[in-house]
Amino acid sequence: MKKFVFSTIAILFLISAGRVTAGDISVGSVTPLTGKLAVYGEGFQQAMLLAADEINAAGGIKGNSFKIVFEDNNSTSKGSVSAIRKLITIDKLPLIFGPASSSNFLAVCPIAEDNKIVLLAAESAAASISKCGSYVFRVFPSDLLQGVGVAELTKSLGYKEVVLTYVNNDWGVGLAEVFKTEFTAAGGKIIDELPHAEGKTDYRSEILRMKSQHPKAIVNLTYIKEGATILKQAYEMGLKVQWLMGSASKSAKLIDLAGKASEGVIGTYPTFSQETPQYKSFKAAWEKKYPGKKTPVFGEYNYDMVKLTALALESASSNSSDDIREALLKVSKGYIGTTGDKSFDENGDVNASYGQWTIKDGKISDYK
Amino acid sequence: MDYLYHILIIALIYSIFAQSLNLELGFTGLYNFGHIAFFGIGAYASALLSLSGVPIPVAALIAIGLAGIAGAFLALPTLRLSGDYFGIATLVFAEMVHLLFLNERDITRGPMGLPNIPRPDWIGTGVTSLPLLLAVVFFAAAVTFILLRIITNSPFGRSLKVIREDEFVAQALGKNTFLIKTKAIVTGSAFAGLAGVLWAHYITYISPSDFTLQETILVLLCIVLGGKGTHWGPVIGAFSIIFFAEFIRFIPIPSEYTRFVAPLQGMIYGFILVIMMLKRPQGLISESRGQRTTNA
Amino acid sequence: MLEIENVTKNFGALTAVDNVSFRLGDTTISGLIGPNGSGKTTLFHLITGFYKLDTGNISFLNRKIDGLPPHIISRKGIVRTFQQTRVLPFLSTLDNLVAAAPGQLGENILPLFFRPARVAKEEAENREKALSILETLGLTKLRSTPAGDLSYGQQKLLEIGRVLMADPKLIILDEPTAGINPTLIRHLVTILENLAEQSVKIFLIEHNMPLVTELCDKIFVMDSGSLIFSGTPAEVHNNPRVIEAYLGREKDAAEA
Amino acid sequence: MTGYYTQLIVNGIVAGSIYALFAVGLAMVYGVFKFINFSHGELITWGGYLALMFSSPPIALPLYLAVIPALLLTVGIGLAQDCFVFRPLRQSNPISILIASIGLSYLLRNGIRLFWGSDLQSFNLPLSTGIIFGDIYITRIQILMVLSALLFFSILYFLLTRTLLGKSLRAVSDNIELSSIMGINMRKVTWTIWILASVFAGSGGILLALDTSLDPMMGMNSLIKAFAAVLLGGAGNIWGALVGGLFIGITENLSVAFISPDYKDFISYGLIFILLLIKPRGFFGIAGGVR
Repeated sequence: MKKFVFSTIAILFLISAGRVTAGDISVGSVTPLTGKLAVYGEGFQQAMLLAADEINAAGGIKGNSFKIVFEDNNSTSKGSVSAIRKLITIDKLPLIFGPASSSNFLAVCPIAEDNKIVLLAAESAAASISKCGSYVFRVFPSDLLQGVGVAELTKSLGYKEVVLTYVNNDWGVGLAEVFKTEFTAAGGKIIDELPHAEGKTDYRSEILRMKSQHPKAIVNLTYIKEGATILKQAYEMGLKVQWLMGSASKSAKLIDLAGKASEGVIGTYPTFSQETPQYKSFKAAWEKKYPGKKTPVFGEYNYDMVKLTALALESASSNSSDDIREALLKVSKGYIGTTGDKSFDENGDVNASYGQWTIKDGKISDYK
Repeated sequence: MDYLYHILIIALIYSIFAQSLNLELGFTGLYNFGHIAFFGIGAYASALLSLSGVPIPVAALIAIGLAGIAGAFLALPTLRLSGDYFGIATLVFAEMVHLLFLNERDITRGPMGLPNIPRPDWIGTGVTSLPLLLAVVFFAAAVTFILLRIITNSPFGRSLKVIREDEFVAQALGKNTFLIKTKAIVTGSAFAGLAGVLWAHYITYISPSDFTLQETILVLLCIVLGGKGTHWGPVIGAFSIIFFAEFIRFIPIPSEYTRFVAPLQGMIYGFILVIMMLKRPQGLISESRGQRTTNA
Repeated sequence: MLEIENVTKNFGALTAVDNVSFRLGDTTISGLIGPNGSGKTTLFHLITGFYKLDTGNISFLNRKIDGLPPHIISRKGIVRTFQQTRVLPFLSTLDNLVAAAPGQLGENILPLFFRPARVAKEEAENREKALSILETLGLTKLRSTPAGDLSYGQQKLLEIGRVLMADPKLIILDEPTAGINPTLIRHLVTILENLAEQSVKIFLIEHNMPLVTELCDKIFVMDSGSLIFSGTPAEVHNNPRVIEAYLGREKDAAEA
Repeated sequence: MTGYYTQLIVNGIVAGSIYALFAVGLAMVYGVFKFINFSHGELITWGGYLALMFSSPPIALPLYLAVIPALLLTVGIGLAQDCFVFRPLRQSNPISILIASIGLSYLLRNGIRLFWGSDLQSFNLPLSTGIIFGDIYITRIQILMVLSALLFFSILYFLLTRTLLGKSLRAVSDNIELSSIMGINMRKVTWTIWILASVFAGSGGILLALDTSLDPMMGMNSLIKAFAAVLLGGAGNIWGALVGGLFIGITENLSVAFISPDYKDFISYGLIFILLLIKPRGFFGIAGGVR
């Protein structure tokens, strides 16, 4: 028994010793490569790797090559905690990209804060992340902004009464709360409100319940998978309404899955112009590295996060977390990435303007 | 070192959890597939109470008590059911508890989870707290081990085994099997609650997705691998599984293949379960057959 | 001491026990015989509470016992064995016996921690008693062998020993000698006769007629769920209905 | 509003007939071998994924042809389960078998993840509005689901009551020891059970995947409902599985009208719980007892 434990520990350290080679500048990433968020995790990883490749092609950081050490978190908070502990202690990395999904992110926040490790998020939107601490940054705007965005969209389209449905997880609930407050404050009415469970294949009862309220518009704050299933099944059941959605379902995959049922959906998303040189060069690089693959959800944010990190590492006076943190704040000021202005405010949040998207002729386009 | 502390803490918490299930599954032969519910109840109760200002030791004790009471709540109606039926009832019970965590948003904050769960001041929250935390968790695991050892080596433990081997015989010998099994479940649930309490205050953030059937399967694996119905079995099982899971992180795998790691790991776990049942159902350590099992 | 009144038990359309009434008076050893499927074992299950009866009453020492759960009936002093041996295979032979001791304080959790000395003392006494029973059974050498590894006959003996351990007033034995060799049968008979001298009542199902005749003071005969006769062994041997019940079956079996 | 309830009941029947297809295989295995096969859910998932594999490039068979190799392979998995795991364990204690089936389920489910990833997959069927009866919408696939369930149960009924094989199958589930003494070919019966269970599960899986989409957890999720159906119907009882499946499907769908849909599963679980307590041996109880 004892022998077993000690030999395992010995092996652990033996292997880890040779892990980060000299001459590398490494950062860590806790990424959902498996589990229920793996659908997204792979895309995040590809986007990050794309950015890393470009950084290395441009000569790396201070002459060293740049490397991202990925740790899988199995899409759970337990996995996230294990992964970040490993990255901090074994790999001794001063900067870590945090896990997707706000609940997993919130689980690692205190650890990063306690260890004074810079933690970056590219897609975790929960409003409470702003309060995580001074070492936590995100290149993705908080829910607060997005909820307001959807409420404004609904109003601007002239809908006074809507049915609200949202995916029953941290992200969906948080977003729905903001939307509700904003929408009702502006005189809107929510006829019925129903969460739908994450990851199911049959939402017909939920749709029926929405249908029984005869709404003109349904605000559906959900992910791709759930969103596509709902759109498809609603179409089959003859529910014809205006669907209003958030940013998490803005993906070509939604159209793949839901087909013509997705036609006419309108949604909001943290906007960034696709006409900027930054975006175009990202798009070109993506197509070169991953030919035939569509750009993943939040891929641009992950890309920006890595690019911004590289800039900070380059300008940081040392490789300590505190210096990186300082540098990050400094280089972010006025930094225009693929997804727009990434200047961090005092909470480590970025601002964003919300655009509107729609699906027309099987393609995502801007709604005007 | 922090990482090692972390793994040890997790492994110790799981060893408590595994030991508590072993009392039911290994010693009493109760197929409880809903054991994670009590882990969750312990974690949530202690977290909610301490967040609302109850001193942590008090919150922890109440949480352990609540997990035990919840155990009685499960046991009283379901123990009349025979083996497989009981298994399903417990599975369903755990799913219901999970749904309550998820949907009773006014109490549990639902899927948002409970962040910033406090720790006692003398432990603190910083990195320096890890060795102390490890000491606390080790103490809890040791106490669990000793208490469960006393319980299972006693005439009570023997009657648990009598029930496991043949419930009709137990009844014919005048044992109130219902009461004894209820006691086993209440005790097991309380210790699962203890594991949950430790978990909540260690991770400091809990959400319903931490308490799913997946975890029950993991802890089942710990028991089966180590040896069910033994004292050291679940402990060894928990350490093996947790260390194995962490060990995989250190196998250098090119990033394009990392997506295969977890499925392969899952397949290995499944394979181990099957092979253990085929080749060595008693686990790494086998329960001593015969001999004298009591020394109380 | 045991009274059975108008007891009936149905399984679906099948009536396993049909309006049976009798009483076990002061007879020391009583036997229950009858062809296979005549409802003997079902009647034993009814007496010991493993089956719930449909109609009728059962009382023991003038107290109603039907409707009580098996463990309560056992605690009132009716302790049984099973038709097929049911030892506890993983437990040692000795533990099989110690486990059967009634009313152990150590079977509750709290006394383990608050009155450990008392529990230990009680356990020692039970072990003492179990060892002496093992001695009687002639199984002393096998005391730490897992009971599952004993031979069939030894397991049967162990089951009897387990019953003795439980301080019974009435022992109910379901085919105690089935499948064991003649030497062990003699051993068993001695044990049962010794017991009878200690004013423990015995009620057994047995197919071995010479043995029943030798042991029992009174015999009850069942056929197709009904009690068809009761009397001394001699009376049973000469009763035409009993002979018919047995021979009829044998004739049917021969023709089949 | 009546349209609303009728629609809910229709949806319940559709869901229920699929639960029943899953449940009947479980019930047959339970009826004869007396254990709950946790890996039954993986037969469902594998059925769906294999059909997807054969109907998409590079093989790209038309769907109605892709079903054939998919079901054959599912049957192969079912038989392999028996051959390599359950047959060697037949004499073991029940808990070993149960744990082995949990392990097998985990192994097979992660196998799906390994080959196809955790991502959601779907058959790219042309989308159309359901057929309208009054104000009830029902899609062609849903009609196919109910019809298939009817067909499968009719075939099963014929098989069990009119053929020698069916009779020996029933005899075996009454008493496995006695049957082998009576000269029933156990190997043949065992094979039949696993083939039937796999075909039912696999077809159900394919239908479910056509109706919604595929993910590695689909089998496990439906399995809990199927368990419930088996238990409600009385373990080992095939008709009970049908009634139990429909009952669960209808109840959980109807419940949405009265309570929040988040509690849809809660209601069906709660119902299982309560019914188990009232009728610990299901609707069609089988006489059990001590021997």
